[in-house]
Amino acid sequence: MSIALIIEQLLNGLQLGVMLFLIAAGLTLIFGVMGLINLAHGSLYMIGAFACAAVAAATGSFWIGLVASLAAAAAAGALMEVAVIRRLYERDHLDQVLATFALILILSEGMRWLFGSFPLYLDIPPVLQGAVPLPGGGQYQLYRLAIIGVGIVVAVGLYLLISRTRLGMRIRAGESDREMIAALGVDIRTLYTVVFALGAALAGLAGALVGALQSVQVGMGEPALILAFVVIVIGGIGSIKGALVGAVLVGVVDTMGRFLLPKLLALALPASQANSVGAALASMLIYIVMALILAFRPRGLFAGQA
Amino acid sequence: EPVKIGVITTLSGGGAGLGVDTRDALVLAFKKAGNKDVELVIEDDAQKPELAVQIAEKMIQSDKVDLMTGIIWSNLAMAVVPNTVAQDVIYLSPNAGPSALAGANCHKNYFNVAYQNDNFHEAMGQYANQDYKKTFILAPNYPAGKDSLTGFKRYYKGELAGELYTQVGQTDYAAEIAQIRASGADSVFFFLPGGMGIAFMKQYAQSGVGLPVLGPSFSFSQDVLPAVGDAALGVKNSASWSKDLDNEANKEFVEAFQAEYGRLPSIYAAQSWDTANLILSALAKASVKDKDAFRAALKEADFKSVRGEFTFNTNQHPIQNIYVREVVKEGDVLTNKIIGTAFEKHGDAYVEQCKM
Amino acid sequence: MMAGVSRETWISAVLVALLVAVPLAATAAGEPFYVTLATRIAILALAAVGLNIALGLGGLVSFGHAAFFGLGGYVAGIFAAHAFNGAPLPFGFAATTAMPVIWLVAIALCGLVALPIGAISLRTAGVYFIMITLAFAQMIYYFAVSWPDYGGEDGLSIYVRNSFPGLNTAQPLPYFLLCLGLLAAGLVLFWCIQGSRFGAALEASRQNATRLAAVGITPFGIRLAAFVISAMVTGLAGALFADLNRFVSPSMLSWHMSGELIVLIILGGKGRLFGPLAGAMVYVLFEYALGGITERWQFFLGLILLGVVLFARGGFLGLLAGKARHG
Amino acid sequence: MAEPILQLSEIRKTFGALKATDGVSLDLRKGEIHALIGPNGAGKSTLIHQICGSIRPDSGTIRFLGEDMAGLDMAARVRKGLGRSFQISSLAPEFSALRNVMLAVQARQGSSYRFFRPVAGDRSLTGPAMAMLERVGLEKRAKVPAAELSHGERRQLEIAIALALEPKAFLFDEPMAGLGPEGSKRLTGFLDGLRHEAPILLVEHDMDAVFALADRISVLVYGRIIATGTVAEIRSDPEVRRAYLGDAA
Amino acid sequence: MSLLVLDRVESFYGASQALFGVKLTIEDGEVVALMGRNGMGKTTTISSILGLVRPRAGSIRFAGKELAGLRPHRIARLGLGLVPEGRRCFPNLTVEENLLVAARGSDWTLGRVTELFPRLGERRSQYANTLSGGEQQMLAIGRALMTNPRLLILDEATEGLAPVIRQDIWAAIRKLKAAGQSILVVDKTLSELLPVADRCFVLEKGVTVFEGTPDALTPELQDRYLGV
Ligand SMILES: Nc1ncnc2c1ncn2[C@@H]1O[C@H](COP(=O)(O)OP(=O)(O)OP(=O)(O)O)[C@@H](O)[C@H]1O
Ligand SMILES: Nc1ncnc2c1ncn2[C@@H]1O[C@H](COP(=O)(O)OP(=O)(O)OP(=O)(O)O)[C@@H](O)[C@H]1O
Ligand SMILES: CC(C)C[C@H](N)C(=O)O
Ligand SMILES: [Mg+2]
Ligand SMILES: [Mg+2]
Repeated sequence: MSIALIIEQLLNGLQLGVMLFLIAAGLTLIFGVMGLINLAHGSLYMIGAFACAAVAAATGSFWIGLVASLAAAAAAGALMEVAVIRRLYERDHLDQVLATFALILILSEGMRWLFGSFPLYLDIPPVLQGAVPLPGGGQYQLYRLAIIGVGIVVAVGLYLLISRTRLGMRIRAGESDREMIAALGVDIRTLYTVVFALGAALAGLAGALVGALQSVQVGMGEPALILAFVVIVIGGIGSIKGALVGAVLVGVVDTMGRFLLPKLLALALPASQANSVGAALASMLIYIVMALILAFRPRGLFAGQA
Repeated sequence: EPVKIGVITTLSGGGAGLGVDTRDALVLAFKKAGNKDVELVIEDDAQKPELAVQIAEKMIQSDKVDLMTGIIWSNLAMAVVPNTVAQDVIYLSPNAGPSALAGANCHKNYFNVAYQNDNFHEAMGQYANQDYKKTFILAPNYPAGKDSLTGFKRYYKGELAGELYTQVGQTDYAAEIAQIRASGADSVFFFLPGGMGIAFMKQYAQSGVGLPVLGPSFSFSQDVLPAVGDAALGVKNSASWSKDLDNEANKEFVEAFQAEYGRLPSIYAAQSWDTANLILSALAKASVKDKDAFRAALKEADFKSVRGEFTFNTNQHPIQNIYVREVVKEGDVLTNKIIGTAFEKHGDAYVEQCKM
Repeated sequence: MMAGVSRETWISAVLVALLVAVPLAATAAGEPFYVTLATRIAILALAAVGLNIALGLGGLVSFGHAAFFGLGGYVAGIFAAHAFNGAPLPFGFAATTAMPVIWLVAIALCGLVALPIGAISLRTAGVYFIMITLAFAQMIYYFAVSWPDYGGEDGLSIYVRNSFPGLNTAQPLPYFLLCLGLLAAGLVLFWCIQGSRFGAALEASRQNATRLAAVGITPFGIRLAAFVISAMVTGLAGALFADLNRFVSPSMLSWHMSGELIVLIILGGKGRLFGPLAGAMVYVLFEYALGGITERWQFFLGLILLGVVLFARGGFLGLLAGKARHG
Repeated sequence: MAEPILQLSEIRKTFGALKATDGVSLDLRKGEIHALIGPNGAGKSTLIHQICGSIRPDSGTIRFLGEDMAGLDMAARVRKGLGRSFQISSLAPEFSALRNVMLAVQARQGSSYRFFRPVAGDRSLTGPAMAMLERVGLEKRAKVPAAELSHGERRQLEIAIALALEPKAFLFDEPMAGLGPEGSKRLTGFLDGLRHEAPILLVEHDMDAVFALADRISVLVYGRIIATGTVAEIRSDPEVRRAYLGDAA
Repeated sequence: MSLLVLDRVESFYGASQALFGVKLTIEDGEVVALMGRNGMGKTTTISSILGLVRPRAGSIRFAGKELAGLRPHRIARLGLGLVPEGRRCFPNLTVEENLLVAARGSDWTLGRVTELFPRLGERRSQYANTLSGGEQQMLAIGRALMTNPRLLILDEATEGLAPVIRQDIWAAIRKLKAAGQSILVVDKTLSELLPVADRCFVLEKGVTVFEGTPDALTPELQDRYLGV
C-alpha cells in the first residue's frame, strides 16, 4: 500500500465530506434555525442538478448551468417555503416529516414528468477536466480538488455570515424565540424565506457539482439526504462548524473504511469472505460511528449553545 | 377473452432506463403483431422487491393474468418468481437470470428468454485472456454481482490485480478508482448496470488512470452510452445481441424501435422484444388456458429471435451465441458493433443441477 | 356513557366494519385480491399501532422501527426456510412452521434487540433520537444485505406460508382473519396502555420529561418499557407481513419502511387509538386506487398527503372527527 | 437538637471560572422555614439544582434524612421525599391541571408501571389530586390544560404538584414570582401552615413574604453564605442591607 | 392625539375568549399601569397590541395608526418596545448580541444601556442562558430600549429580582419617565408601581373595570379588584 494511494484515498474522503457539507450546511441551517425537519432538502439538491444539466445542455456552458442551479434551487426553496413550509414552523416535527415527505413525492414525480426517467448527463467543464499530479507521485482528479476548494470557501463564508453579521444574529435569535424577535421589530418571516432559499441554493450547488461527477437522475437526493442528516447530527444541529467536521468525518471514515476494512479482515479471513464481510462492515461503519458519538455526546460534537 | 400478460418492471429510480426499454419493446412488439387478443398489465416495481411481490399478488389475484414477465433485477425475480410459478402462472424472464432459478430451483413454469446471469461475464473472461494478464475486477455486492465475477473468473486465466464489491446503487467510485490506480493492473473488468455504470465510467475517464476497461454489455448498453460519452469509445463488452447483428428479425426490430421511440434500442429492449415474439409464437400454437400445451409451445422457441439462433436448454434457459462488441460512434451517436464471437451455442453452468 | 360516544368512536367503528366486511364480500365474489389488500392494511396497521405506542404516546419518534418489522419478518422467513429444507436452526433448535411459535420468537427477539437499542438511544432526545434509531436500523439493514446465508440483498422466499393449527393459512380469508385478530389484540393493548398509569407517565414524559422526573418517576424506565413493547408489537406485524408476501428482504428493514410507518401514523392521526388503522387504510387504498388510474400516482399521493398535513390537523381521524385529541 | 432533615456541607460548584457555589453549608430542620435569599446570580437556583439532583456538585456532601444523596438522580431523590417547585414553571402542557397533579399522586404511590385499569375516574388518583388543587385555590381550573393557564395559575399548579408528592422536605424556588398581591398573600398564609407538614427551604425575593415566614434566613452572595440568622438579625445586618436589601427592610 | 388607544378589544386563544372589551389609552410621555389579578388578561392585552394575538374585534391605534392586520414586526417598528413576561432573552446569543440584534435608532446605544445596567457591561460576551434571572431581566429591558421605542411596555419587569435591583429598576423607570419616555407597566408590587404611574387601568376577566389616577384607586377598590 503506497503513500500515494493513502493520500488519494484521504483526498477522496475529504472530497466526499465537502460534498456532504454543502448539502448538510443548508440542512443544518434550516433545521437549527427554523427547527424544521426538511426531508425535501434532497429534492432541492436534485433540482439543482437537473437545472444545471438542462441549462448546460441548452447553452453548452457548465458555468451558466451552475448559476442556473443556484437560481433554480433558491427559487424552488423560496417557493416551497412560502407555499408550504411556512405553515409548519409551529407544528411538531412529525407534521413536518409528513409534509416534506409529500414534497419529495411531488418533486420527484414532477421532475420525472418534466425530464423523463432516464438520467441526464452533465460534463465537467473543460478547464477542470483531467487529473493533476500529486506530491508523492500520485495523481488526482482536478475537478474533485475544485470541489474541495468550493466547500472550504462556502464553509468560511457561512461561518462568518452566521457568527459575525447581524443577519446571523437574527437568524440565531429566531432559532430560539421566533415570536420574540418579531415583537422586537425584525421581519422574521422574510428572514426565514431568505434562509430557506440560501440553504436550498447550497443544496442546489451541491447537486450541480455532483451531477457532473455522477449522473443526474430522479431519486438522487434521498441517499444524499440520509447522509446529510447523519452529518448534521454528528456535528450538532445548527452548527456550521459541526456540519463541516461531521461531513469530513463521515467522508473520511466511509472512504477509508471501505478501503481498509477488507484489507484488515483479509489478515484473518479468506480473501473472498474478507471482501464481502469487509464491504458489509464498511457500509455499517458510519452508522456505528454515529451511534457511538451520540451515545457519548447525545447532542453531537458541537452542540448548540441553547 | 384476451390473453392477459402481467408486466412488472422498473420504471422509476436509477434503474428506470432498463425497465423503460423493456416495456417499450414489449408494447411495440405486440402492437406490431397487431394481435388484439393480448392485453398488457404494466406496473412499476421501483426496483423494490417487496413492491414487486405485492404487484405480482395483485396481478395474479385481481387481474388474473395468464402470463407474467418484465422483471429486470435478480433480487426482484427471486422474490416474485418462486411464488408465481408455484401458483401455476407461467413466468418469462426478459432479463434477470439468477443462478438459483437455473439450477436446483428450476421450474416448469419458468422460462428465461434472456441469459443465465453468469453468461456474459464468462464470455468476457474468455475474451480477456487474449490481451490481458492482470485484470482488476469489480461488481456490486449482491448475488447477481457475485454471479458476475464468478462467471468471469470461470474463464479468465490471468492474474487478478484486485477484486472489489461495491454497494448496490453506489454513485461515487473515487475510492475504487484509487485502488485500481495503485493495483498495477493492466485492465479493468466491471459489471455495473444502469446509473452505476454511468457514474463509474465518467469518473474513471477523468481520473487519469487510463487502463483499458471491459465488461458485460450491461455496463455499456444503449441506455448508458449517451451519458458516459466518448470515454466509452473503443471499449469491448459481451452480449448475446447487438444492433448490427445481421438477421432479418433484428433489422426489423431496430428500425421499428427507432421509428417509434426515436432512440436506439438496448439489449434489454432486444430481449424483451424476443420475449414478446416467443409468447406470440406459442399463442399461435396453443391456448394459454391449456398450460401443458402452452408450455410445450414455448419450449419449442419457434420464433425469429433478434439474436439469431435461439433454443432452450433443458432448464428452459437459452442456448445462444455470445458476442464481443466494441463501442463505436455512428455520426454523433455512440453504439455497439460486433467484433467477434466469444461462445457459440452457449448454455449455462447450472443446467446439471436442474431436475426437470 | 351512551350519549358520550364521540364522533371519533363512530368513525372508528365504521372503519373496522369496513375492514371486516370488504374481505368477506370479496371472498364471496371470488375476488381474493381485496382480501390480500385488507390483510396488508391490517398488518401495516398493527405495525403502526406498535410504533404508535412509542411515537404517539411517548413522543419517541423512532425512525428505526423497520428494524423490528424486518426482524420479525426474518424470523418467519428463516423458520420457513429451515423447515422447508429440514436444516436445524442456529443453536440446534428444530425449525417449525407453526405460526404461534414463530410469533413468540419474533416478539421475544424484537424485545431483546430493542432493549439495548432503546437503552442507548434514549440517552439522546428529539432529533438526535430520531437519527440514532435510524443508525441502528441501518446497521441491521446492512448486516442483512451482506449476510449471504439468508439471501442477502436478494431476500428470502417463503415457499409455503407458515401454518396455524386448525386453519388453512394458504387461503386468503383465514389468513386475513388471523391478522385481523392480532390487530384487534394490538389495539386492545394500546387502549389499555393509553388509559393506564403507565400511559399517563409515558405521555407526561413526552410533554415534559423534567416534570416527570421532578415527581419522582424516572423517564428513562418509562420510555424504555414503551420502546420495547412498541418494538415487540411491530416485530409481530413483521412476521405476519413476511408470511403475507411469502417473501422477506432487507427492504423490510430499510429507512423507507420506517418512514412509511411514521407516515401511516401521522396520516391517520397520531396518538389516536385507531389512527394507525385509518392511516393504513387511506394509504394503501390511495396507493392502489391512484396506481390504477395513473402512472404518476406518486405525484398525486404527494398532493393528498400534503393536503392532509396542511388542512387536516390530527390526520384523517382528526379531520373526520373534527376535534383534537384530549389530553 | 434532632438531626437536621437536610444537611449540606461544603458544597462547591464552578462553571468555568465562575464559582457558582463556593463552599456552602446549610441545614434544614424539622418544622422550620429556612429562607435562602441573596442577589440575582448569587447561586441560589444552582444550589437548589444540586440538592434535587439536576446538577452534580464538584465536591461536598448532601445528606437527606441521614442518607447521602450522591449518586441518586432527580427522580430517586424525589422518591426519597424531596419535593420541589421550579423557578420557571415546568408542567405537562397538554394535561389538564388535574392530570398534572394526578401524575404526582401516582408517582407517590409508586404505581407507574401499571398497564391496565384506566386512570380516568380512578378515585384513588383524582380524589387526592382534586384536594391539592383546592388547597391552592385552583379547583375551578381543574379541567383546563396547563398550557392555557395564565402565568400566575401555573405557579399555583406547581405548588399543588409539590404538595401532592407529600414530601418530607420542600424546596421552593421563588414560588411567589408571578403571583399577584392577592396570590402572594394567600400563598404566604398557606406556607405558614405547611411548615408543620414538612420543613421548607425557600428561595424568594419577596421580602414581605420572607420576613413574615422565615424561622431562619441565610444570605447567599457570590456563592457564599455571608450570614445566617433570625429575621431580626438579618434585617439589621449592614452587610446584608448593602448587598441585597437596599432600603427594603 | 393619544399615543395608544385600545377600544373594546376582544381577543381569543383558539376558541376560548380571553379579552372581552379592553379599553386603554396612553398619552405621550405618560406612565400607565395595567393591573388585575392573575389570569385577567394583562399579558393578553399586551400581546394584542403587538399583534402576537390577533384581536377579533375592537380597534387598537398607535400614534393615530390602526394596528389591526399589521404583522408584529411592523407594529414594533412603529415604536413599541416590549419587555415580555418571563424575560425571553435569546439564550444562544451573547449579552451584547441580544442588545444589538434588534437595535434601531440612535438614542439608546450599547454604551448608554450598560451605563444604566453596569452588570450587563460586565457580562457582555456571556451567553444569555447562563445569566441569573435578574441579569436576564436587565437584559430584556436593555434590549427593548435599544430599539428606541416611543412606548416601552414592561410586563412584570421586576419579577424575581432582588430588592436592591428592583430599586435600581424602578429608579431606571423613573429616570426614563423624567426623560419623557412613555411607558406601559404591568407589575404586582403596588407599593412601587403606584408612585410612578400617572394613570391606572384595571382588568377583570378581560374587561376594563377601572380607569383613573393612582389616588382614585382606593384601598376598597384595591381590595375588590386586586385582592389587596
Ligand atoms: N450552566 C451555567 N454556565 C455558566 N454559568 C452559569 C450556569 N448556570 C448558572 N450560571 C451562573 O451562575 C450564577 C448563579 O446563577 P443562579 O441561577 O444560581 O442564580 P440565582 O441566585 O438563582 O439568581 P436569581 O435570583 O436571579 O434566580 C449566575 O451568575 C449565572 O450566570
Ligand atoms: N396560550 C394560551 N392559550 C389559551 N389560553 C390562554 C393562553 N395564555 C393565557 N390564556 C388565558 O387567557 C386568560 C388571560 O391570561 P393572561 O396571561 O393575559 O393573564 P394575566 O393577566 O397576564 O395573568 P398573570 O398575572 O398571571 O400573568 C387566562 O384565563 C388564561 O388562562
Ligand atoms: C440489469 C441486469 C444486469 C441485472 C442483473 N442481471 C440482475 O439479475 O440483477
Ligand atoms: Mg434563581
Ligand atoms: Mg401576565
